[in-house]
Amino acid sequence: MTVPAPRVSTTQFDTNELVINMGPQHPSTHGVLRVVLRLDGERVLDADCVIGYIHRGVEKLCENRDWTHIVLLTDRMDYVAAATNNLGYVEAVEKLMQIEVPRRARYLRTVLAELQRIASHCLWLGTHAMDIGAMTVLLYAFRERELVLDLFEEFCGARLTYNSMRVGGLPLDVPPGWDRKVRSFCDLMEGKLDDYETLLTNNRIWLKRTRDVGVISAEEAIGLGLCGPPLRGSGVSRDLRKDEPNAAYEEFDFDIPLGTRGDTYDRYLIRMEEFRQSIRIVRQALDGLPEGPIMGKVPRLLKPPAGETYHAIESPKGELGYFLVSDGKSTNPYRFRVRPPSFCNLQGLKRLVRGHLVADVVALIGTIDIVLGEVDR
Amino acid sequence: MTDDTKPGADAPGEAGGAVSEPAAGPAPDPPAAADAAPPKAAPPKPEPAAAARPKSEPAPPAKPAAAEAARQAPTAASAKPAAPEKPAKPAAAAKPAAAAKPRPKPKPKPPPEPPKGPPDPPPPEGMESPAAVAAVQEALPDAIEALSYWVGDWTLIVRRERLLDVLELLKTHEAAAFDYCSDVTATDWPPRERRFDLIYCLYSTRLRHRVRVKVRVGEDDAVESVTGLWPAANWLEREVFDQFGVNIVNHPDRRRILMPDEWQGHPQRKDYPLEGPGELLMENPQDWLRVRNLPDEAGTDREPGPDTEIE
Amino acid sequence: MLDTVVIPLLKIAVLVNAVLVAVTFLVLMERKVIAWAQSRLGPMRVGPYGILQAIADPIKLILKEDITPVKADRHVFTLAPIMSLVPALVVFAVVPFGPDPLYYIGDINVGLLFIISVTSIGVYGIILGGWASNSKYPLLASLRASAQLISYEIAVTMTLVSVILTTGTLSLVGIVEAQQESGIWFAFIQPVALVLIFIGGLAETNRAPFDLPEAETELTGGFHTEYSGMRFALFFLAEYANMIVISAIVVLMFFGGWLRPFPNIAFLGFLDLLPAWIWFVGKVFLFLYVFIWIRATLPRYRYDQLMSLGWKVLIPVAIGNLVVTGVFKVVF
Amino acid sequence: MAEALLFYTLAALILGLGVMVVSARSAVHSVLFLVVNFLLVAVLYVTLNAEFVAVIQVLVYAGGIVVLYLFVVMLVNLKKAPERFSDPRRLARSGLLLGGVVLALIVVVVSSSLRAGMASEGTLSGFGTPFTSGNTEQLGWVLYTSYLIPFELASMLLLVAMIGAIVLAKRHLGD
Amino acid sequence: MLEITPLHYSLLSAALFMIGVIGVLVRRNVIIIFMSIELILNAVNINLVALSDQLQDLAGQVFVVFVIAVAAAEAAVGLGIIIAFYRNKETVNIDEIQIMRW
Repeated sequence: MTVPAPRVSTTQFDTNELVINMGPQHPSTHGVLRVVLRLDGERVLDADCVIGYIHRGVEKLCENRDWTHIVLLTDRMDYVAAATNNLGYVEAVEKLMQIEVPRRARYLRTVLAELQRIASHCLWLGTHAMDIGAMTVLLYAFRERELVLDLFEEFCGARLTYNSMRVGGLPLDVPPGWDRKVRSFCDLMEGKLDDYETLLTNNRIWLKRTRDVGVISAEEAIGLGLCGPPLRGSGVSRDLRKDEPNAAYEEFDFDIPLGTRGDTYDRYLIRMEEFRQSIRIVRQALDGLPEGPIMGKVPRLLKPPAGETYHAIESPKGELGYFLVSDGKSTNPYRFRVRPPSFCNLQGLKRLVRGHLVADVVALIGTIDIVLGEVDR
Repeated sequence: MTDDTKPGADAPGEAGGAVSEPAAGPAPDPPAAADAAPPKAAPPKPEPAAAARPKSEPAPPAKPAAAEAARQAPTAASAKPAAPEKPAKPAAAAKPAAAAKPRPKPKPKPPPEPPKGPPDPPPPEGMESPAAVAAVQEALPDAIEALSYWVGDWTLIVRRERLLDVLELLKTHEAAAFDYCSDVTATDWPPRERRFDLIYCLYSTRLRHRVRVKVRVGEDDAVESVTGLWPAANWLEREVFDQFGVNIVNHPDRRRILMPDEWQGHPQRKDYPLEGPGELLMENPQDWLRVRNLPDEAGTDREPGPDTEIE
Repeated sequence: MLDTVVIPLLKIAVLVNAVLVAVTFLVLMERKVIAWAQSRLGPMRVGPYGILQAIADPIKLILKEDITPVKADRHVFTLAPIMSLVPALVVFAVVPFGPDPLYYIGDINVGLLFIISVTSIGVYGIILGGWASNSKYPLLASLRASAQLISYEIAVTMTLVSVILTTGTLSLVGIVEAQQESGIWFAFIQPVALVLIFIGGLAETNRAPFDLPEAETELTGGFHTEYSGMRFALFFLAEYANMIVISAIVVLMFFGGWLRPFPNIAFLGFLDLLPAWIWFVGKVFLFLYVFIWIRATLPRYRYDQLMSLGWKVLIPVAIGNLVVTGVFKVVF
Repeated sequence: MAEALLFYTLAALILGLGVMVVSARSAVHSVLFLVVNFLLVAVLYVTLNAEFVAVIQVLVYAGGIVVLYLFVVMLVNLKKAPERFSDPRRLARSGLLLGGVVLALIVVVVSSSLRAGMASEGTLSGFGTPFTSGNTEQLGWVLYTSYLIPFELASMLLLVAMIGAIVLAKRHLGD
Repeated sequence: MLEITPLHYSLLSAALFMIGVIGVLVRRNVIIIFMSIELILNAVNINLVALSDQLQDLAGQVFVVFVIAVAAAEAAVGLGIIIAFYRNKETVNIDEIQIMRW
C-alpha cells in the first residue's frame, strides 16, 4: 500500500511521526476496514482508508442474474438493513418497468423499512457506544434489535437476509396478529430509548467524547457527498423520504431531525430522534393499513424495456441509490450499480479525523455508521 | 423537475408529495422552461444521431464478439495440452479423466449475445425540459451531444471535451445548483467505438432535483476528474477507474480502491471473464508467471483486460 | 526462629494464595455483575451458576500456548508481567486484615509510604511489556499507561498526605486505630479525599472509565496485545490484585478497616460477633463491586481529557484539600 | 553472621548491576538494571535503619526518575543504531585509569580516617540528632527545623527544574 | 570480616562510584551517561546513610533527601535537553553533540 506520507518514519518509533494500521483486524473498525493513520504522538495527521477486503463483485454478479434473483443479492450488501436494500432495488425496477404497486404493499414496505431502520440504528448505537467504552449500551441495543429480528422472522422466516420484497409488491402478506406485535414492540421501544438516553445523552463523559468531535460544516458535508444522518447532523435538511418520497412516506406525518453543530453528538441525537420518528411512522402505517392485494400486475418473466434509471431511497445510512440499465432483450440487467451510502460517508472519514486523537478515530468511524458489506460490495 | 416525473414510476398523481420542503423546485420551472423554448429546437438535431447510433452499432459488434469467441477457444485448446502434466498437482489420484472432463464444458458456452448500445430515448415531442437542462442547452449548446428522457429521469449526454464546462455550469447556475454529486459510475458497451458511458448523478440540496450527465469515452480517452467541483467524486471516480479502467486524469489520488493495488485488469468490463482471471490463469502456469511479472500497474498505467494479456 | 521466619513465611504463603484465589473469583464476580447489569446471565456452564468458571479460566490461561513474538525482546518480554505482578503482591505485606498481629505480616511505621512506593514500581511492568512487544499499539498503550499512572500517583499521594495529617501516623494499623479512637470513619471527616483517592485509584488500576491503556476498542488490547497464556495471566492477576489493593487502602483509610460501623456506639456491639477480618474483606468486596459497577456504566475518557482531569482537577483539589486540612489542624 | 551475609549479597548484586548498567548494549536493559540496582540500594538502607530514605529511594528514584529515563529511552529509540565508540580502547583505558585513581584515593582516605579512630566503636560524639530505628518522625522534624532553608531551596530547585524541563521539551511554545 | 563496619560501606560506595565514573567516561550515549551519574549519586548516598547510622546523626539522611531532590531536578532538565536535542539532531551520541548552537 502506498501511503501518501512525505516522510514515513523509517525508524520504529520516531518522536515526530508514527504510521499505524488500524485494521483490517481491529475491534472497532466494524469489519474489515483498514485505516492507515499517520500520527504525531496521538494526534492524527492524515488517514487513508483501505477498503475492498470483502469485495465480492456484487454488481458484476447481479449483471449475470435474473432481475428477480437480484433481490437476494441486495440482502448481502448492507446486511444489517437488508429490507431497505430490497426496497431500493425493487422500487428501481418498478420505476424502470412502470409497475404500479398496490397500496397495502407500499404501506407494509414502509413498515418493514422503518423497522429495519430501528434495527440498523440499534446496531449503530450499540457499536458506537461500545467504541467509546459504554459497553452496557451495546447489550441493551442488541436486546431490542433481537425483537425486531423476531418480527422479521415471523414475517419472512429469516433474521438477517430477508429477501423480503418482490418487484411489484411483497412475497407474502403479514401473518395475522403481526401488527399487534409490532405495536407492542413500538411501545416497548419507546421506553427503552429513554433507557439509552439516560445512560448516554447527559452523561458527562459521553458529552466530552462526542461534543465538538468531527465537526463538519454544511457546505463541506455536501461537497464530500455525505448523506443520511452525517449530512443532517450538519444541518442540511435532506431526507429522501421527504424529498423524493418512495413507498408510502408521503402519506405519513413525521419530522426530520436536524443538527446544528455538525459534531458527533449531533449525529448521535439525530439518530436517537430517528428512532422515535420511525416508531411514529410505523404506528401511522399500521393504523391506516389498507386491505387489498400485495402484488401488482407483474409479468412472470421480468424483462424491463431498454433504458436506464437511477432511483434512490433513504436507507438508515443515507442515500441508497440503484442505477439500473436494461437492454430490453435479456432477463438480466445490463448494468447494475449501487450507490452505497456507507461508501460515500466513509469517504468523509479522512476529513473528519484530521487533527483528532486516535481515540476519536473510533468514535468517528462509529458516528458515520458504516457496514463494510456495503462499502466493499 | 424530477418530482413530477416520479408519478410515472410509482404513484401517479402524488407528484406534490414533496410539499413538506421548500417548494422551490417547481416554482422556477415555467419561466426557465419558457426561456428554454427557443433552443428546444436543438434537441431534434442530436436526436437522429442518437437514434442512429444504436442502429448502426449492431453490425460491428458481431466481429469483436466472434473474435472473442475465437480467442476463448484457443485458450481452452492451449490448456488442453497442458492438462496431462497438470493432474499431478490438483488431484494426485486417478482423476485425470475427470479433471479433463469439465474443461470442454466452457467451449459450448452460449454464443455471446448480440451487443447493444444504450437506447437513450429522446424526450417525447413537446415535452419541456426542466430549467436546469434548459440552462445548459442555452449556455453551451455545442457541448450537448444528446438529451434523453426516460421514466422521469433527464439525462444530458455531453461531449467529453466540454464535460467540465457543463458540470461547472450545472453546479453554479442559479436554476441548476447541483451542489451534490450523488454518484459517478460507468457502463461498458464493448462493441461501441467509445465503449464507456460515464455517468454523473447530480442532485441539488437546494432545489431538490436531479439530473444525470453522461459522457461517452473510448478506452484511452482522458476524462477530466470532477473532484475539483465535488470532492465527493474522489472515491467514486477511483472506483470507476478501478472497475472499468476509464482513464480519469487530474485525479488527486488515482489508485485502485476495491481491488488490490497489484490487480491486473478491470473486473466490471463486459469482456472480463466472469469467473475472474484465476481459473484461466491456473490452466497454464506459464501464463500465471507472465502476469505475475507484468510491470506493476498500481494505479499508474492502465492495462488492457486480462483476457488479452493471457493470449 | 519460629516467630521471625516460619510464621511470617507461612503467613506470606497463605496471603499470596488467598489473594490469587480472590482474584480468580473477582474475575468471576466481574463477569457476573456486568452480565446482570447488561441483562445477561454471564458464565453458567462450568459448575452451578458458573462458579467453577473461576477455576476454569486460570486453567485455560495456564494451558494456552505462550507465544513470544519473533521481534520481541525476549527477556524483557518475560520480565514485564512479573514486574507487574510482584509489586501488587508485595503491597499486601503491610495490609492489616485485623487488629491482631496475626492478621498482618508486618506493620511498619512508613506503611502508607511503602504502599505508594511499591505500587509506583508496578508501572515498569506496563511500560516494559509494551516496549518489549515491539509492536506499535502496545507501545502507544504503554506510553499512555505510564503517563497516566505517574500523573494520578501525584494526585493520590497528595490526597494521602491530607489523611496522614488527620491521623498523625503512616502506619496502616495506626490509621485504623485512630478511627477507632475518634469513633468515626474518616470517610466523614475527609469526604473530598475519599472521592479523590477513589478516582485516582480507578485511574491507577487502569479501570473504566480510565482504562485507556487497555482500551480494546482503540488499541486492540493495549500493552498486553502481544501477550498470551501464562504471561498474559500474570498481567491479568496484577490488574485485579491492584484493584484489591486500592479497595483495601480506601477501606483502611476511610472506612475503618476491620472496624464495624459506628465502632464506638455500644448498642451495636452485636455486630462484633462477626470476626474483624470478615468486616474488612466484606468492605473490600463492596468497593470491588463499585469498581465493576462503574465499568458497566460509564463510557471511556479520551487520553487528553484524562490527563487534564488529572492535572487540572484532581491535583489542584488535592492540594486545596491538603491546605484546608492543615489549616483545620492548626486552628483546632 | 546473617547481617554480613546480607551485606555481601547486596553489595555483590549492587556492584554487578552497576557494571551491567554501564555495559549493557541496549539502553532499555541499562535502565532495567538501574531500577533493580536502586531497589537493592533501598534494601541496603533498610539494613542501615533508614526506612524513610529507603522508601523515598524507591518512590522517587525507582518510581519516578528512572521511569523518566525509560520514557526518554523509548522516545529516542536507540535500538536501530548500536552505539559507536569513537575510539573504544583509548576511552576504556582512560576510564579504567581514572576510576582506579578515584578508587585508590577513596581507599586511602577511608583507611586513614579509620586508622584515626573513627572505626573504633559506636558513636563518635554527642553532636547531631541521635535517632532510633523508627526515625521518620525525627527526620521530618529535623527537615522542617534545622534544615528548613535548604529544604525550601531544594523545593525551589525542583520547581525551576520542572519549568525548565517543560520549556525545553515543549516543541513550540504556544502550541 | 564478618563484622560489617563503615569501611565496608565506604568500599562498596567507592566501587559503585568508580563504576559510575567509568560509565561516564566510556559510554557515548548521553542517556547512559546520565544513568552513570545517578549511580555516582547513589554511591554517595550509601556513604551518607552508612555514616549517619554509624554516627547516630540524622544529618546524613537529610542530605540523602536533598541529593535525591537534586537528582530528580537534574534528570528532569537533562532529559528535557536530550529530547530537545534529539528532535533537532536525531542523535544522542555525545560525540556528535559538540556545538553550542545550531
